[in-house]
Amino acid sequence: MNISPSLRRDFLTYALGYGLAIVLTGISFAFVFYRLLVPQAVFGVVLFLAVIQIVVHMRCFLHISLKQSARSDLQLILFSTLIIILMVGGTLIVVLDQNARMM
Amino acid sequence: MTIWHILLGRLTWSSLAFVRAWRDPTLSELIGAAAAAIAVGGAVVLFGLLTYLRAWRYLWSEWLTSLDHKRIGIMYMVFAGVMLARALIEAVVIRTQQAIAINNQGIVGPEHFAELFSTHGTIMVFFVGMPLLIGLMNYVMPLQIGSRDVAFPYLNSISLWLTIGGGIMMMASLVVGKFSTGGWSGYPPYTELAFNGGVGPDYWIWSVSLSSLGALMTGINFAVTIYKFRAPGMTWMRLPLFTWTSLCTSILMIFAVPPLTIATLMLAADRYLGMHFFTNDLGGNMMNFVNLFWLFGHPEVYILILPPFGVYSEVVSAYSSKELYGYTSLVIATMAIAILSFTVWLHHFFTMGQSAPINAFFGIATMLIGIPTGVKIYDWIWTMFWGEVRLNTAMLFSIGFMVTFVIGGMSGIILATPPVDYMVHNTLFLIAHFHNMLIPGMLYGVIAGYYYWFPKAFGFRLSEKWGRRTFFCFFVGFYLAFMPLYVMGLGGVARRSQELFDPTLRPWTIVAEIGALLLFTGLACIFIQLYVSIKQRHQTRVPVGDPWDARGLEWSMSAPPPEYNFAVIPQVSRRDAFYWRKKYDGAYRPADHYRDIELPKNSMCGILVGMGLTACFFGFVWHIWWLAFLGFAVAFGTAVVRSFNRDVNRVIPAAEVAAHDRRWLDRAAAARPIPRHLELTPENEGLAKWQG
Amino acid sequence: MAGVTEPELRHAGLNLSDDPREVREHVESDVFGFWVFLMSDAVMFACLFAVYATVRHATAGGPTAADEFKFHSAIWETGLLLTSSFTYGMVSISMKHTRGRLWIAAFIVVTFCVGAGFLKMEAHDFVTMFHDGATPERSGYFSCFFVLVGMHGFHVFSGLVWMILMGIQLAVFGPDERTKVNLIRLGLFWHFLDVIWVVIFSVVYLQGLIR
Amino acid sequence: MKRPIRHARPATPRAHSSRARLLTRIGAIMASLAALSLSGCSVLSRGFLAPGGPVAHAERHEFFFVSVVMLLVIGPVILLAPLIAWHYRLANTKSAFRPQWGFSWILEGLIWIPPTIIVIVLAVFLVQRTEQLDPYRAIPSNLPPLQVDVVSLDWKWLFIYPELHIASVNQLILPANRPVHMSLTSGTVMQSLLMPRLAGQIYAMTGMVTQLNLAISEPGTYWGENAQYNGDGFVKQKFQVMGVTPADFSHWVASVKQTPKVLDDKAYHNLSQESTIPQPITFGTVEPGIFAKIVHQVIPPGDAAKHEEAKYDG
Ligand code: HEA
Ligand code: HEA
Ligand code: CUA
Ligand SMILES: [Cu+2]
Repeated sequence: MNISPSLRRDFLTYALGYGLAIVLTGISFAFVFYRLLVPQAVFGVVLFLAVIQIVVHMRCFLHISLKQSARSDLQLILFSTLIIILMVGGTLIVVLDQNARMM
Repeated sequence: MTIWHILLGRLTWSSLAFVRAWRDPTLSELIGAAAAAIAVGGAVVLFGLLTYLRAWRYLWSEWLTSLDHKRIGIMYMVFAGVMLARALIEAVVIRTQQAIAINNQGIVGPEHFAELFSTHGTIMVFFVGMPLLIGLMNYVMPLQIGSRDVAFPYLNSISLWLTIGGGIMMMASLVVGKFSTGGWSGYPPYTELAFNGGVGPDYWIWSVSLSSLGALMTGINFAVTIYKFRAPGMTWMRLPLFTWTSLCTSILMIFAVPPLTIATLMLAADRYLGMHFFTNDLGGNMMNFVNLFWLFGHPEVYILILPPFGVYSEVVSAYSSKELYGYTSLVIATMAIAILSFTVWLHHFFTMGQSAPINAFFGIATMLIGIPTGVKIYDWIWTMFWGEVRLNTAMLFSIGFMVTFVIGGMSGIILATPPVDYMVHNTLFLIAHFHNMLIPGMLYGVIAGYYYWFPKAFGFRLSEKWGRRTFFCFFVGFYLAFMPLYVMGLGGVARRSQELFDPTLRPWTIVAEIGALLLFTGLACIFIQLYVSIKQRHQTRVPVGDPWDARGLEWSMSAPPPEYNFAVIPQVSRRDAFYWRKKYDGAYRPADHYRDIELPKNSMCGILVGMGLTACFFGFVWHIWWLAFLGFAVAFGTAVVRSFNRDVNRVIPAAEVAAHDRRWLDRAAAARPIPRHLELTPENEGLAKWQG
Repeated sequence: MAGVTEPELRHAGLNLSDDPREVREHVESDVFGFWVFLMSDAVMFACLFAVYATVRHATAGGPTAADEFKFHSAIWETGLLLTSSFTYGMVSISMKHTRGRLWIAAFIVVTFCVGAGFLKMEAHDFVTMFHDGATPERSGYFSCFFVLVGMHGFHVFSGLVWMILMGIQLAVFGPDERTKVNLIRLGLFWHFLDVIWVVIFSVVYLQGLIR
Repeated sequence: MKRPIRHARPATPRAHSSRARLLTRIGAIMASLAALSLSGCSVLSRGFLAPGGPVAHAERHEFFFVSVVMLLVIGPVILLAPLIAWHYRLANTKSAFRPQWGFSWILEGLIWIPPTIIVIVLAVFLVQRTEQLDPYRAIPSNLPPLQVDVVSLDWKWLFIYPELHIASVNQLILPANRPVHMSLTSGTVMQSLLMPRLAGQIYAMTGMVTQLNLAISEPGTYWGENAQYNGDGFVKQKFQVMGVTPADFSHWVASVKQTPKVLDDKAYHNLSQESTIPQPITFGTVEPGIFAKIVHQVIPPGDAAKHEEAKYDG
């Protein structure tokens, strides 16, 4: 079986993504399991690692890059992210505020 | 658990409107039964007529199974027309009730009245507004961007049939069972099992789900079409404005529908699986529903207004014989409205008790939308400036729109001020506001677009005389019907009131009633116009295809267009491509050479998937589980089987395309170019004279 | 058509360089359409997450997250899902580098098994929770938990069904253009579910277990 | 914590309330309401444009302010659109025709900048007014506010005066010129309290407490209603608000205290059945802490199953 350089490169991309994902997940779980910080800080770390991991998935598995290549996909994802931030952020602010004022 | 129960779920005799009216013959029930009779009778007559005319085969093979975006667009509009007739009659009954029921019961009982406003609102938004606009976009948008079809024709057909399925459910609720009484927004906990155990809220949940599923797929379809299927040279800043608004509407559909899906799903989970999302007890919280619903609901109203904005842009420019003023501004304003519309949803519940800074933030965000909206209106006004304005039906509606819409905008800004909203929220003032947006905004736009593109789609013009009558009814009727509602709202009259207790309201309700009847007459005029126009079609034919001396690519082909739209995909080098081509004599020229054209074959998969899911959801409503399962199996099975079908396209040989195109070119060469002031005469064969 | 350039076709697995330009453009728009769908789906999940965050304390005196979540099953489930994503990556690579349908099929089978393993573990979790009285009917909190995690599970299930179908199509048609497009779409879908899961284990499981 | 006490109500709960009975139940309130409005003669005098207290007064002020500003901007549109269309009509050969004209920086500035400035102005006022008229914000006064706990029921309003240990249904008597602080909850679906001439709306929701502040400037008769649709009796869920002098208020309180009725769990349970009531009811004694019990849903709420027979018989 002949293995071309581009095949090698593609394989490495996936392998890298897989490895990074496992490591990032591991760190997340370790922070919670060993209670490495105070609860809020732990949650902050978990969220931060989740964001990194999402980027890793996007890059290595979904092949989204900043290059001109996948541009319409990228635009789409960025726009969706904006909408999601608006919706989720707005909802949290609004409903949590309501809850606080009604209890 | 009897066999009947398994077979029919919770359907019983008394679910039938006729049986209810028989047992309890009050006026209200009789009206209900009459409506049911109209629905059933209409279906029977239609069925009989089609059988008598032996039209089934034609209908099936040319229309119902068609994947052609033009036919799908027309079917959307016909469907919306049917639903419109019902929702409009309901509106008239609502107004009549409020005119009569001052210190008495009026003609419909409380529960029936609640069904009326709920179905009226739901139908108008989901089964009139959206289908009308989706139909229009379906027909026009691919033509405008120089494409043979939408990106996913098969998906397009599924969307259509899902929407129609939702409409069928709405109609079914007239005959079997009752519809929800919770309004078009269906707020829990009122719509929870604890307070509404019947099938009403379930009808609402599932019919809205069908429609929103259809709208979501349409959004994806159109967005991809506009992104990827533009003719060469059709860059972003050369897109016609209607296409721009279609794009923004599609984006809104893609991102605004999911919150609705989630909200209805959760409500369904509460009702079917005993969960506690929005119940009063066990940690339910109805505020989440309200929040999710308006996360959808606000973008939804812009879904309804943006395409009409596109129509006005096209119509005003074409009939002012002039380039659109401020194209870039209009594009920016459209996008600004689309994005801002995701930041204002809270203005629908200023009175829910959140703190002042939050209310203030959303109030300001709402007002911001006024800026781009105003820009658009000014742009249309300046488009007429230095033009040659033909004051025909479409222009009358456009000018009527500008004048009236700003009044609704004014009441919108008033509502956006939280302290004032505390007073007029949930009153008739709000009702007046949004009808003031929807009727002069959306419906006038649809009528203008209908008048403008009708000759393109059918090859003959609509009657101008009846068009003007229609305009009169709609313009005067609107003011009479809804200005009184502003006044009553300021007087604290709550919306959704089945009975009023204050005789001083009577003059106002009577004026509003007259207005509603006038609007109803307006709709009648539309139908008469269609009838008259069909009868006179021999004098109004415009086969060459450019009756209005218009500017976009959609006018560069015969009327009606060939099924493949463009004999050769055009090369675009400027905005208003066809206008420049006419100017530099590039129009009506044969192509260098013609190629084979591949088009999707007709397919009955769309109708099967749509009707399958409809049956499934109908089973859910009535707890007829076998039907639900069967319906789902049909839908899913069809989709799977279709995915194994590799033979989905057919080819139109180049020779046929060439022959057809030549025939059209000969027709154009034989026609006499018509100057603008003669375009409403029988001389007009659809070839406009070049006049700058 | 809007200027499609060579590098735009770089999704691993797309290997249509010998096909005529129009075919490629079609494939491109097919895949883009699926992206749009995924983003719409992402918004739906986002709304679920938002609701979840607002009902976190609505346990109505019943069991809480900390009572019910198990660290180890969350870890294993995550591991399985990540692995399946990697093996699906191998499907894409085999397709791109024309390794033949056997390779493709083999990796699909592996992915299917790992994915099914994930579902089985999740189902097992749910069943134990039911036994503890942590049912969706118990409280607003658990309603939301089960709908949110269940929705992801349902997506995984759909992915598995889709894999079966693709397996059959591969056997019938081999890797022709439409099969390939669908395999690419399936890949996007599958990797996308990973992304959702990352948020689930962070926001639902880990947050519930932090103390 | 909410507890699992709400009984599921079976199918078609609200369907068949007897119309005849409802009709006879329009009752005294409606009649007096009608009479009142007749004397007021114009529709607008029913609403906040005829304010009866400082909150409504300020809201009216804001309404006029926004309306005038908006009239200034939409006025030109209403005039210009038909005028320009008419002037440049095809038949008018004297008007200039420039088909390729489509842009001008001056006009662009004119259509973007002034509206932006206007929105900024409106926004500044909006922030201030929203802050000042936050329903949770106490009305400035040197008198201590009167506390009223409000419970929305199907299809009536229960007003509890916790400090005075009395309660009334569908009738709200308040001392004029003294601030009132209301705490609202619902014993059923979500509802919205609106007293058009006094204060704007706020929702009342089960298990939650929202707040509303208001004051009545002058003794007089006002009215209130539920503005959020909640079923067959919705339109009947209106009540009279009376602003009275402090002396009259004490007098009224004393007379209510004479009435034998006690608002306890059982009485509340009866009250919370779906029904409309013909006349206001008063309770001379109120079990302490009953509002909290309602909020926390400790008292079983009304049971729609029996609502056919559910006449209020207290
Ligand atoms: C698109 C939306 C739409 C439209 C067009 C209308 C049209 C009308 N509506 Fe209504 N309405 C709603 C959406 C709409 N409505 C909603 C969402 C509610 C709230 C429901 C709730 O409370 O939950 C509501 C509620 C509502 C109420 C409030 C009841 C209450 O709460 O007290 C009333 C009362 O008068 C009313 C009246 C009318 C009347 C008289 C018309 C008429 O003016 C209609 C006039 C229009 C026409 C005659 C149509 C003309 C046809 C075309 C332009 C299409 C032509 C087609 C082709 C050319 C192909 N509507
Ligand atoms: C097509 C439909 C449509 C459109 C376009 C709009 C447009 C707007 N709407 Fe409306 N609205 C509805 C349909 C629509 N609405 C519906 C259906 C509901 C109620 C649903 C229900 O409860 O059942 C509703 C409810 C609603 C509310 C909630 C009220 C309540 O429940 O208490 C509010 C509050 O802010 C609001 C505001 C606005 C504003 C500010 C605009 C703006 O976009 C208007 C912008 C236009 C202008 C401002 C005029 C033109 C501009 C100029 C001439 C420039 C100068 C302007 C400035 C300087 C400001 N709307
Ligand atoms: Cu509703 Cu708090
Ligand atoms: Cu809105």
